Amino acid sequence: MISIKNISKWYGDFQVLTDCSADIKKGEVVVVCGPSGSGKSTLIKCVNALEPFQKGEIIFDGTSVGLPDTDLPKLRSKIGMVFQNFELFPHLSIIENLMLAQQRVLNRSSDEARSKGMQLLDRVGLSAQAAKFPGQLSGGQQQRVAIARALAMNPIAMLFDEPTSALDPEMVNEVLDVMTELAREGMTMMCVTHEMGFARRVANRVIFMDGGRIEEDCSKEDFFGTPRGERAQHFLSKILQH
Amino acid sequence: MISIKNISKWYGDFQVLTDCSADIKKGEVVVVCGPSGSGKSTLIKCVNALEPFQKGEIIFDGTSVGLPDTDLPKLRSKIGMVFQNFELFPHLSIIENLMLAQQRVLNRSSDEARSKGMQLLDRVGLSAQAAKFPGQLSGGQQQRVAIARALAMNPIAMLFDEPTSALDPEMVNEVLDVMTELAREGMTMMCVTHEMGFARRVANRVIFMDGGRIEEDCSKEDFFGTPRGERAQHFLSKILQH
Amino acid sequence: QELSGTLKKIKDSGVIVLGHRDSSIPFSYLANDSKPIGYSADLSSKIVDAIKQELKMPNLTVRYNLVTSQTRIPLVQNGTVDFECGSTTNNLERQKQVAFSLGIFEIGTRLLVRKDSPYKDFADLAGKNVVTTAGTTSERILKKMNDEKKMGMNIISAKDHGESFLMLESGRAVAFMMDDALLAGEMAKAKKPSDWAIVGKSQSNEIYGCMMRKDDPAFKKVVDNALASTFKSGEVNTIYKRWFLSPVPPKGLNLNFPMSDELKQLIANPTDKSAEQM
Amino acid sequence: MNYHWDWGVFFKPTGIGTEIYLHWFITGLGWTIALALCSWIIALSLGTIIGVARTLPGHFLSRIAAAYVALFRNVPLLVQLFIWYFMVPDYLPENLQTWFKQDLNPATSAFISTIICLGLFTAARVAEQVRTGIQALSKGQTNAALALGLSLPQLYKDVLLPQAFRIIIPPMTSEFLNVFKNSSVASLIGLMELLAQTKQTAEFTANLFEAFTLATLIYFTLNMSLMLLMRWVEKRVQVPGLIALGGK
Amino acid sequence: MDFSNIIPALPSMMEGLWVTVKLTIMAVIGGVAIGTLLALARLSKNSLLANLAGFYVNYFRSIPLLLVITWFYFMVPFIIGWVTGTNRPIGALTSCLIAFMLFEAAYFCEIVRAGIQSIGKGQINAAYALGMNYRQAMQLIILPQAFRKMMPLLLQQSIILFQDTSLVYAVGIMDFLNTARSRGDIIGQPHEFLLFAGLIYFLISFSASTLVTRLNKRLSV
Ligand SMILES: Nc1ncnc2c1ncn2[C@@H]1O[C@H](COP(=O)(O)OP(=O)(O)OP(=O)(O)O)[C@@H](O)[C@H]1O
Ligand SMILES: Nc1ncnc2c1ncn2[C@@H]1O[C@H](COP(=O)(O)OP(=O)(O)OP(=O)(O)O)[C@@H](O)[C@H]1O
Ligand SMILES: N[C@@H](CCC(=O)O)C(=O)O
Ligand SMILES: [Mg+2]
Ligand SMILES: [Mg+2]
Repeated sequence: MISIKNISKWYGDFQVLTDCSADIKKGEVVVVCGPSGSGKSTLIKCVNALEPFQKGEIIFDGTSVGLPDTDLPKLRSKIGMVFQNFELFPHLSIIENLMLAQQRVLNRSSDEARSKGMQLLDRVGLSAQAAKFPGQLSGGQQQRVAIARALAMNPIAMLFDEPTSALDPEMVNEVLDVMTELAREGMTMMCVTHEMGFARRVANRVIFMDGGRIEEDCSKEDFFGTPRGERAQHFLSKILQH
Repeated sequence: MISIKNISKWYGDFQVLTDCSADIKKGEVVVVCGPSGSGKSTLIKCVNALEPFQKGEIIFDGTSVGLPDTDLPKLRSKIGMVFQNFELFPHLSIIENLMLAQQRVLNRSSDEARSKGMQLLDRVGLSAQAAKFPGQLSGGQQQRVAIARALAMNPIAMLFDEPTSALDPEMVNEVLDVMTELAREGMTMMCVTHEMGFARRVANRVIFMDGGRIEEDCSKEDFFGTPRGERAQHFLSKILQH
Repeated sequence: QELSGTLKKIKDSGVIVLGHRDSSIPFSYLANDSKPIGYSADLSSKIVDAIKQELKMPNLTVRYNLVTSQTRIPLVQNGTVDFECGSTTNNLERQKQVAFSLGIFEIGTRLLVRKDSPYKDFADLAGKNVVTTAGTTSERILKKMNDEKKMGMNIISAKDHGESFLMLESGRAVAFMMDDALLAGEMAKAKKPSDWAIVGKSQSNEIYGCMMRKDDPAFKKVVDNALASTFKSGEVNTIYKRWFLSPVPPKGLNLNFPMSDELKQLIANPTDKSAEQM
Repeated sequence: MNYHWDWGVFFKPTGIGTEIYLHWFITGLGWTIALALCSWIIALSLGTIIGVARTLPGHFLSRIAAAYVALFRNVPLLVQLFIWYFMVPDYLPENLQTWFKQDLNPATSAFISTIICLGLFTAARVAEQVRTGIQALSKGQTNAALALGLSLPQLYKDVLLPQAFRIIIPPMTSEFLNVFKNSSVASLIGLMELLAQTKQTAEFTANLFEAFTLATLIYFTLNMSLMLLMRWVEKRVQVPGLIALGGK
Repeated sequence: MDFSNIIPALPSMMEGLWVTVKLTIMAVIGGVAIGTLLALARLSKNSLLANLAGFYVNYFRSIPLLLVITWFYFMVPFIIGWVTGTNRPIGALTSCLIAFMLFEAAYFCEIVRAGIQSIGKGQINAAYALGMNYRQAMQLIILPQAFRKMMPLLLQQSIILFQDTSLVYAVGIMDFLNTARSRGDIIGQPHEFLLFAGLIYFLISFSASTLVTRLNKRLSV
């Protein structure tokens, strides 16, 4: 479903991504990890063209992402994305956050958008908060709303960029639970996260990045089991300490 | 030398200090500790009249601090003070920091002030940095300069308000060493600090404050040895954990 | 016949914009509300009536636009106002930029001074502060005189006649050079008119006209005809009497400024020539 | 439209003496610069005093300073100018009045009125900047200076103001530029500064496009050069190792 | 001083005040609209557009408003005449209004730009990720938030603009100040009318800025 082929990207002179390739099949859950600055966020943003790239190709659901004539809004509406800092729209109420793109992008009627929205809020356990504003919710609640907002577009794949790293520890699980459930239901997912427990539980594959390169791309069993490259080992030992 | 008699102080309705009394003799080193917000900084600032107080009296070297006709600049120039955030003057070079008050307050000539300044910088091991600006020094170095700046006025007593708590751990000792040496030479000192090692090594007495009151005022042996009030015990146990 | 130029513009937009002054007493000035009054203002209503008739537009909207001595010519040129009737001198230099109607008044440029002051003529003004209004013929005459005769006057160019008079009244200048009729108008407004006197030898004789855009003969013809018939019917004498020989707002003072022979001459034989051309 | 373009107009004689129109612009620019610099000196010194007064907590001077700022910031500059030029002189004592109105060259008296007006007007804005700058400094700096025995005036002169002024160089630059632009109001009381000369040239020559284009160019160049000058000043007074002084 | 003569002049002064207020409101609306477009241009990836907008802002910020007013007063009717080829009457007020809008747009542009930049990149990414296009993201997500943040600054600038409208005196538009001056002059009491005008300006802009300060405090908590 997502096929990343030899992507390279530069910021000015600085190369952030070097020749990255990966394939994510329908229904697969892939966890991306690696040290800070290794290019994880950049890679995942390339998938829905939030960041342009200079070399290589990304094919999503049969469409090449980087071509100038690609209908980006349409493509992006098929890919849900969840950000580290939630990025709810603070000037809109929770339910309006869920309705806006449905109405403007998918041209759903207000009633349709609202019932879809309420249904998803229900699913993440927040239907009671529909009329509140994002600023009135805890971080964990906001992130669940953000997931619901992405799901409201009926995406065929989801991207997560460290969805739990801005949360207080006691809220991490409520978000991971929602994600786990989503994975169980067969959603195609690409998650940047350092939550190795989550990776162990639900990932099919783990991609390890360092210095802009994909250093490892293997099944979860291989990643946590057999010996690997030195840097990945070092990284894992540091992560698992906690 | 410093005699604090029944001081009370309010910020609006809020009472910060309640009936505090203490006596510090010439050559004594007194450590003040207590939980955050207990009024330690406020008390120490009352001594050189940086904070006014509404009730009680403080006599420093025979002069009553709170009277309206006290010559405050003269009084203050006899009391050196060192702050948590160093408070060097960032627009002046290190040596100018040391010279400014000597020239303006003590009317020393520029040469005299400079040679005194260099001598003190030498003493704190920083004569090589004389021409630099505060922003170019590490925290530990800045704090040593701040001590030198206070000493340049030939104070007869020194006040320290958590001089090491804004420092990275590896720099704490370089500052404590300077303070220890100072104490050994017989300087009268009143130090707000949580460095219990320092207190054990050089203090004559320890004052424990809580909720704006002086809860304990006893010799260092008593403070660290025999049982005391419940709150002081609790505080000490938390402090000594680290 | 096909309309063109200003007439077409007025017809198309249904609006005519008149340029007026705010302190050219008693020609065109504001006294109590935002509609200008005065001798020239009355003549412009005659012109407007004629235009209404010509265009068969009895409900033509009339808009007023305040102009100053400095702004009036560009504003006529650039179309902000359609014609201006105030206290504007018709001269050759201005004819290069705008067109003038038949002459409507004739003046001489003189001085206003305090009655008890020692200044009786231009020659007395050497080294003194003298005020005049920016953008007027008097300003140029005064500057030229100052330069040529090396008089060392300090010339203040005020924004309008009201401000010029304020300078004189508050003692910043010892004399105010301007058209004699306008000086009489300023006196009529003064706190004590009897304190002031118009003195000095007239430095130039000038004929006022209404200004409009150049090269628009159709419009000029309507304007000129309207004036000519007002002159011929003698109606102009009533208007003259109203503004120069009766009490006028705001103070209700009478200017007592009888019609000069030159003006009588002008009314008898209307012309759009400037004084220099006669 | 009957408009006669003529870019050579600036080199034509004005008809008064031997001047050409370009001379008018140069004289005008001279007045503009003189006005701005004199007003700025007033604004900077008075503004600093008022700004400092506003930071004296609870002091009655602080109230007076606040009232000053409120008054001078909420009345249009032009109204203030008219008051200083048309009104205030009438209330001077008799002999001073005669001197001001009659003995002084009218250009000089208009100049004096304008720099007082513009100086006091800008002082209110400068005061706000100075206050912001001082308040951006930590309370600790004040404590440290006082603890060393510095007096209140010494505290401001040696410790607070040198730091505050460095912080507020960018907003002060724009106030400085504003003085140049605002000095054009002097044209409305007959002072022949740049804008007045432009208008007069436009009126005399009937080439108003050319006149105004030249004036715009002069102002633009003046502004850009002053901006570069202030950048240079900012660099000159930069303290090494102090990057984010303003960020405190 | 005798202020009693002001009372009969009040109706015409109100007319003048109305001109001032009208001018302020329309200039603010136009200025903010143009300023927003300029801000978007300044922030656009198209460097030609960004530079042009940058030049525009620098240009208008370096010349005096009074010069712009005077120049536009003479120029606008010419330009409109040339462009449209017709002779539609352009009132003096319209010329001034255009001058104010174009001039203030440069100042509003900087405020709006700062406002937009204060909204994190994450918000626009989130909007894009939901499939919105640039226009939708700006209109629905970024601008509503940006305007909320910059409201106090916009209002402050509008108060300055309110005071600056008095400069139309230079071209003889009968706004509040000019009416007061002209009335005072004809009655022979220029001082009284001038002080009265100053007082009214003060009351209006002082109460407006007090309100803005309150709003500012409310928004910052
Ligand atoms: N707009 C930008 N301009 C220049 N460099 C950038 C930009 N954005 C990111 N970078 C650089 O690109 C590199 C990769 O950034 P990226 O955000 O993808 O890392 P990451 O793996 O997501 O790190 P983290 O775990 O901290 O989120 C970093 O070195 C970063 O400094
Ligand atoms: N300017 C002020 N206005 C009102 N209350 C104040 C002010 N300064 C301090 N306080 C309050 O006074 C109390 C004592 O403050 P103080 O700074 O003396 O505590 P402290 O013991 O030094 O604490 P810390 O260890 O955090 O430095 C605190 O509750 C504080 O909130
Ligand atoms: N008649 C003179 C002065 C009158 C005026 O400007 O009002 C002129 O046209 O220049
Ligand atoms: Mg990242
Ligand atoms: Mg403290």
